[in-house]
Amino acid sequence: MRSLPMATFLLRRLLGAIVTLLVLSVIVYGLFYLLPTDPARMICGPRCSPQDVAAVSRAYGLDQPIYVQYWHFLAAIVAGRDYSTGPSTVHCGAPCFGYSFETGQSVDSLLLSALPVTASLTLGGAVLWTTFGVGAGIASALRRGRLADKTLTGLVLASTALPPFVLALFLILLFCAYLQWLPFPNYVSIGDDPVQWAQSLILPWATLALLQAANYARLTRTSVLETLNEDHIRTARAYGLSERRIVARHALRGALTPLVSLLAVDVGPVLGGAVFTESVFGLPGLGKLLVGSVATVDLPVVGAVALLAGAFVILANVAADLLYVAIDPRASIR
Amino acid sequence: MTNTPPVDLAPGPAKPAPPEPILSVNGLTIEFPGRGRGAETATVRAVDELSFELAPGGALGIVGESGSGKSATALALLGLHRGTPARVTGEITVDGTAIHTATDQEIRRLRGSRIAMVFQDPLSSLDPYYSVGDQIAEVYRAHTGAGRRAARDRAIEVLDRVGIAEAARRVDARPHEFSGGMRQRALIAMALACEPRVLVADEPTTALDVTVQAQILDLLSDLRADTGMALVLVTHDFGVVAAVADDVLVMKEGRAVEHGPATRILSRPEAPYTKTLISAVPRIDTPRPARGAPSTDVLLRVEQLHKHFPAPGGFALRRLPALRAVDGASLEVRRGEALGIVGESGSGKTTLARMMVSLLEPTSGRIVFDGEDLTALPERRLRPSRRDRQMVFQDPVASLNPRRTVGESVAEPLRAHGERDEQSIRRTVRQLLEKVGLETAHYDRFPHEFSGGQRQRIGIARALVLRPKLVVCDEPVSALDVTTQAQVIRLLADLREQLGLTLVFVSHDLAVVRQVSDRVVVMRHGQVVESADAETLYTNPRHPYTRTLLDAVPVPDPVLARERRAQRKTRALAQQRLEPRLT
Amino acid sequence: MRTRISTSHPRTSHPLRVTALSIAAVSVGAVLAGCSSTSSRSSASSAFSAANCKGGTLTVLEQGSLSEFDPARLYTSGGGQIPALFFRALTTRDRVPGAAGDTVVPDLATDTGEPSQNATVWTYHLKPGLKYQDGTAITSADIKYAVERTFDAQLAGGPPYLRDWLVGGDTYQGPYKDPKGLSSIETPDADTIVFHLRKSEGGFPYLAAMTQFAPVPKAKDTGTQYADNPVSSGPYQFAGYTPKKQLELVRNKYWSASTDSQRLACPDKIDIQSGLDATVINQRLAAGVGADKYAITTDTSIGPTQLAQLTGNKALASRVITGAFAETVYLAFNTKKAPFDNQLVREALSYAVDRQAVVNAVGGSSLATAATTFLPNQSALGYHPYDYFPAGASGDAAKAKQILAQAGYPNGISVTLNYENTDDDGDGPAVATALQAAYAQAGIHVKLAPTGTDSDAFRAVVGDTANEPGLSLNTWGADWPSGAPFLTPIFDGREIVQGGGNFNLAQYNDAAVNARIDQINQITDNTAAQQQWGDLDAQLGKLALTVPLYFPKNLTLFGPGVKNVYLSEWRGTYDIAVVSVK
Amino acid sequence: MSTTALTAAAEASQEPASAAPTGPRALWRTLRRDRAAMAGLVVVAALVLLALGAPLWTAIEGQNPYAYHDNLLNSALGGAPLGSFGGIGGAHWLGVEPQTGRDLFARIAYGAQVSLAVSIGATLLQVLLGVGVGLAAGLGGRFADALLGRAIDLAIAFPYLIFGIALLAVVPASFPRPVLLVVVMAVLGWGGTARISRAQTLSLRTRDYVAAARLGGSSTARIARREILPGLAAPVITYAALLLPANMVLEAGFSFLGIGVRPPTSSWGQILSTATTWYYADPTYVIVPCIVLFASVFGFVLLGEGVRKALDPRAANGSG
Repeated sequence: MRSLPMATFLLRRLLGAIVTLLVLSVIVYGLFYLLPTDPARMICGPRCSPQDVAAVSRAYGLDQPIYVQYWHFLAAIVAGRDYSTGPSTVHCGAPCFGYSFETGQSVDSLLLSALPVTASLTLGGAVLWTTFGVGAGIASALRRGRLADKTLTGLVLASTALPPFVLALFLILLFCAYLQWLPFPNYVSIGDDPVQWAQSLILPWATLALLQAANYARLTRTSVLETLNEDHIRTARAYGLSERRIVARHALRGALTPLVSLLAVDVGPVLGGAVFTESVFGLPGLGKLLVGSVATVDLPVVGAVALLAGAFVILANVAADLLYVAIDPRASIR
Repeated sequence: MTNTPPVDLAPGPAKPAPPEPILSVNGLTIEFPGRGRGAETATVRAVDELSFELAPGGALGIVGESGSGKSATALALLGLHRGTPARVTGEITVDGTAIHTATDQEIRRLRGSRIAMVFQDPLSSLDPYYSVGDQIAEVYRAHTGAGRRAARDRAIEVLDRVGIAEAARRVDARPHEFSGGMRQRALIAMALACEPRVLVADEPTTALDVTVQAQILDLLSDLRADTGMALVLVTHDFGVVAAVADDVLVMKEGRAVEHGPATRILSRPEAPYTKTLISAVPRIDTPRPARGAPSTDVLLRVEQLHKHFPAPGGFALRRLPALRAVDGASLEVRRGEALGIVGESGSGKTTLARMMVSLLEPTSGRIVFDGEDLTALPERRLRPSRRDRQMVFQDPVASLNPRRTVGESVAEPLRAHGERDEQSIRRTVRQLLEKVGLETAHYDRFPHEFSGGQRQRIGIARALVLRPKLVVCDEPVSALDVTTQAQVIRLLADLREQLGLTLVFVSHDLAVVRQVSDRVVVMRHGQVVESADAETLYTNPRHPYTRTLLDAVPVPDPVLARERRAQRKTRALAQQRLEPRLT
Repeated sequence: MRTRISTSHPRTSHPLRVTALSIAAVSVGAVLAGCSSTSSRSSASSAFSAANCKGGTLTVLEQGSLSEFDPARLYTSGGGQIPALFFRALTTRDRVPGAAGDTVVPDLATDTGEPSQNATVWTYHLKPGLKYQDGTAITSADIKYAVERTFDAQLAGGPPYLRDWLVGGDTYQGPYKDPKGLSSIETPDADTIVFHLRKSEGGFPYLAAMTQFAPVPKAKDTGTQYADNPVSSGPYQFAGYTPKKQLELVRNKYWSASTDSQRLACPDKIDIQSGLDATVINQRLAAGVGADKYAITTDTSIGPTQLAQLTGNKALASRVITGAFAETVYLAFNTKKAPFDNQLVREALSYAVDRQAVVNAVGGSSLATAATTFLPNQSALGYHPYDYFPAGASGDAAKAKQILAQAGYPNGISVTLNYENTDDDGDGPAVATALQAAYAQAGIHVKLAPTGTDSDAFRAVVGDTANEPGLSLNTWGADWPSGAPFLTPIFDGREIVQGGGNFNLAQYNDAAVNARIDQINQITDNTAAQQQWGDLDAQLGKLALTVPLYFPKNLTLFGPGVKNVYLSEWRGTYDIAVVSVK
Repeated sequence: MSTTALTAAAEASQEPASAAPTGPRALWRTLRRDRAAMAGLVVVAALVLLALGAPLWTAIEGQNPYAYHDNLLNSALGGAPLGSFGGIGGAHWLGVEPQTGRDLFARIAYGAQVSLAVSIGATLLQVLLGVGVGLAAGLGGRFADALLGRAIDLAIAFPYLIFGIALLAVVPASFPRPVLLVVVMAVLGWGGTARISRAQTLSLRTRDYVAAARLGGSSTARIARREILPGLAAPVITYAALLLPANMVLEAGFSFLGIGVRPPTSSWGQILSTATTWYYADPTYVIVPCIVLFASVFGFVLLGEGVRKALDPRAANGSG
């Protein structure tokens, strides 16, 4: 296997990602154009006359052909765009996703305010699910075939059978309503109060962890068992290394490497918005932003979140590849 | 397993005061519980009542075909079956420690320090995540309690000892940055780190090219001479044994068939099995019985053929230099002859073979088959000539679709060519199966029910079903045991005779090629280095590379092997190290 | 989870679903044991003293509410709940318990307006000493400017009355494009503002309570970005704002209680959290732990699933305010479309309706009252009870079949029902399905046609006269507690809007009725006017232009530490401007 | 969930060429020894029986899923069922729905039809699309592979909820909803199967037996059909077995968001989305559908896991 220089690889993946994102944005734009709802009417309110709607349509450029609107959308991302606020004009610097039809807020600021929430949710959740999943997987592998292993396997399978919205609601009911161990989730940003931040995210994290840890436990188990069967483990044994050292230093290193890539791949979509978890826990993250803006045909927001979510998935995949190459010396970039 | 340590460690014929053996094995039996269902759960006895001894500084070669239990024996010497389902009985004593009764702790202290092991595949046997030096140092520290620095110094020292140039720099390299030969050297260095009394080498050179193999074998011999450690060499190759071992133990189905000095067994084997085995070994120094006058009619001509594999990538700004797998090769195949193509790994011989049958399209150059220029023909035009050129593949496992019966696999080309008469298809295939030495009833069986040799026969049947003019065999026997190898080679020769086939025989094994070919082509770096009729090439090679290759081939003759080693040493001193560094 | 409290922000919720006025204190007795608004009021107010209520932080838990704070774009009734904390208009609703809560009182102005020329000219004078949060004085020019900027297309979203009523309002493009301004608004001096209307509008003082009449200083106007940090004229100002998520309000030191008799402004700080799930809000209010002890909500009612928690928990039940706002959920017929051009068919559907099933579908008798009139059962709107097509609790299938046969459909009839595809507003799939099941028994086969995933998408289809479906499920609420805004858009033939945005879904146009409406609008005696509206409703009811289904009710929880909580009749729940946490 | 299945299938695709062929009979033989898989199969079979026999069971019960029963509800308490345990009794085996009084057993039985039909339909279509695209990408030229590979990336990167919500809103109401759900879910979810099929095709096409078939004169289509497709079966079946429960959850999710099947058609997601708020007033109404959904999905997961183990040679090597 021959390897490509890193820069070329990155460039190639980047170009590919841009093409994918372009297609994605075209589809999102096209679909929403097909929707029966007229955004101008939504902005204008229910008691608007057709003349009012037409005026709003003009003011927001919604009377232009779809491809012109799309072009403006793209151009603003690359070069920024000037917007009239009425009395004056503001420049929205690149990458500019425009202004929400619904709140009149700059989409960039909406994204910036939603992103930390989703990031908090994702990163904390990822830490939790990785810890639990990998821990359980290792324990299961080292106790292969015993009761602990079988119990773990069963639990792992059971948790994959739970729909996220049911799981999330049950957690709230159990811990907030019945046991009252935790206050009802109410997101507080980490800058305001780290303790409350963590407290407000415990259940969302747990939800993500329960949904994902299963996968990791199973993969860890398989991977550890497989690595323990590898030749170099036999070598380590043949050279008198202690079993603990073999597991800790040689088996886990190799077994957990593929999981790092998997983690990157999994984090991508969650970063793009864990729609159900965010909805049920009322976390004002990207997923909630998305669902809300889809319902109100807030096209600038939908377009931006879709692009961002898509970008996260794609970037996560690139990151996974890079991590794989960085961690596994045998791999080369294809 | 018995709890009483053996009182008498040296049974057997009385000899004049033999030194206390460093290794003794007595009544070793290894059984693997059968896996799977119902009737298949019978235990497999891999090693059956095996006993042998090894004097300090001695060298024992354990030879056997696959499934003979030789590797299981090697693992047992280090107690490596512990913790696995394998059941080990009998007694093994290494340097005074009874492996069969020792605690895990004792065994662990023993491993790597007094008895060390080198494995077949050096790449997978090293942890890819840590540098070679780290791994050696780790072993050293585990047994000596040395400090970090001291361990690292020791690693450099042993790497230097096994001939890794610039060991101080290479010590931090990770295994994949080493070539195959260097990896095996590194593994040997790891074994040397604690100066063990016994080194067990399990097929240490099987994965290596012939020139590298020679170097590694030389290294093992040198080390043994220098350090006085005893050597157990497990191999399927009598040539390898001849190069290194003093004594030989021949195993078959878990039992020792014959045991004695190498010189005696290799020249005057007593057991019938040993005889068969040795006679099956293709000898590079034995000329092939001459055949009829060679034809001059060219069936296939290859002119200035190139095959460059592009560096992968769609949008790359700067194209990487392409991999020139075949780089301007020209040769001709004459009607009715058997042409051998020899080369080490990476020489481009397989790529060339695949281009000959149009499985790969050449980057440039011409292929003329039976008067027709095939270059750049579209697939549709190519198809008629395809049936005249067939191939036998190296891996008998991968070349048969595991999900189809062998009969169907053989019949597939007929069906693809529009044959619809079910009766006639079955008849043709059955006849062919018989012809390659199988039974007609095998038609409805699946590939996994067959042995490697049988599968290769199926592959041959499939190649013949369309009655081709040319059959290209790509390493057809290299995955097979030596006796099977001989049978398949004989089959190919017979078929060629019967059907008037033209044969191209691609192999890394110069001895095998000599057994088969009328003419031989030597390839290196994608180019034809030398091309001559077999007799000339083997007795009077002109190109230095051909000579190096021929010198490196292990011969199952200890005396000759010793001579060769001396020769190589002189040449190596002159040439420095010529091991190419693979990426 | 249904929620059913009026919200005072535009577009995302029903702007029309705003609180109305009822003259009777609590028209419907509290159903739940120990849960009457009277008892809760007395227990809450016992320890309250307006003189000594200042301090603390009030937490507000909302589902929506925080998406828009431009006074031009807000669509509120009486200035809304949260917006009223920092926007003062010319008038406002009276924040007293009981029937008076439905009346309009002066806010920035010295009175509720002086009508002249048959109520076509309205004059207001500002109180002295009014200041913005930056200390500058509030002038009548600022109010004129504020009203003018509502005409800019980029600030669209508010109610249509300014456009329809002000002279020149139909063509004016707003001060950015037309800086000359709107000549029908005069500011003879800094304290006086005069509005010239195209026709008599006795209800102008109600309109003047909307945020469109809150002053905007021209120098601070940032157009579409004004909503991010509007200049306060009320007791609180923005301290931190993330749309749809969080708003923190702190005291505006330039506000003076001496000019504002309506807002008590007790808490020092108000922390509003939005985007919460209704269940979570109610659970947090019920638990009342930590900061939630001092929490309220302005947009979330107890849902049917939580009613059981109130029974047997007197302490909790005492923390519930029960009210209703003027709103009707009804079936609308398009009388221009067969078979609904046939009054008999409309009557058959009126007879067959199972109001019990509908009420159950939206949460049962505690949360909804079966309706047989179009005007809600509040005397502030001149409620005049009638039931011309008695269906009983569960529908009169036999009678319906008989009428259908008379109408020429002896074998039943197939109709399509369009409705909003969400149950959030109480007029979605749950009600439609209940109707379908009941109608089936009367031989009326209903095909369900969910239309749009929210009210705006639904309106876009239903409000388009040319393509209006024959039968649709709708909600209608009053912009202020009066029959005028409740009946006019629905039954005035001149209100039929072509090309989208129509609410006269029957497309009913009767010159006599139109004239009657004009006549009532000239009446300046509110009580007399409401009586007339009620009679008009009773007259229209005979035509079976709609099938009234139910009037929603609110059960609103508040935290155990919140005081001075009482029902504001206008809004159908308690008022944020008067509660205290001390 | 999708990554679970992806990785599981990737595991299954690492099949050594020497493995015994895995026909349906061999698969069944292995499965029969797997107690967990058999338990899953029993649950799945029960589910299928419940769904197929819904009209029969409800006829025996004497109910139908659409009839309202105002008289069984306590209107003042939000329309909660009268009687204990959600009104469970001889007439209503699992009680009635709050606010409507419809028979819960009938709703669940008919809901099973929707859940099963949609998830099975979607899975089949996803597999069909995925295998088609994967094969085409794997066997087509460089250009086709690049293009289709990009399409696969796109399908996987697409935020499916936006697409789902938008698509479900665009299509006219007259289009049959379950069919639409199947199509939407297939359009959203074919990427995984395609990726696996493509990878497996790329790996299989380098096998010598494919080369041999080409030498034997087989056309690309014939090679795809005779040599590649059978090799895709194991990983794809494994993937599909885990995709199916995932689709079941997704269908419930769409209904939960209010964009699933339309009333009065019953669906588990719909029941769940209203049921979850009734935990206090009517726990039976929450517990029953939750158990049914959980058991069904778990049944499929167990069965899928069994299939995976049966088809995954590495699992057979003792790691399972």
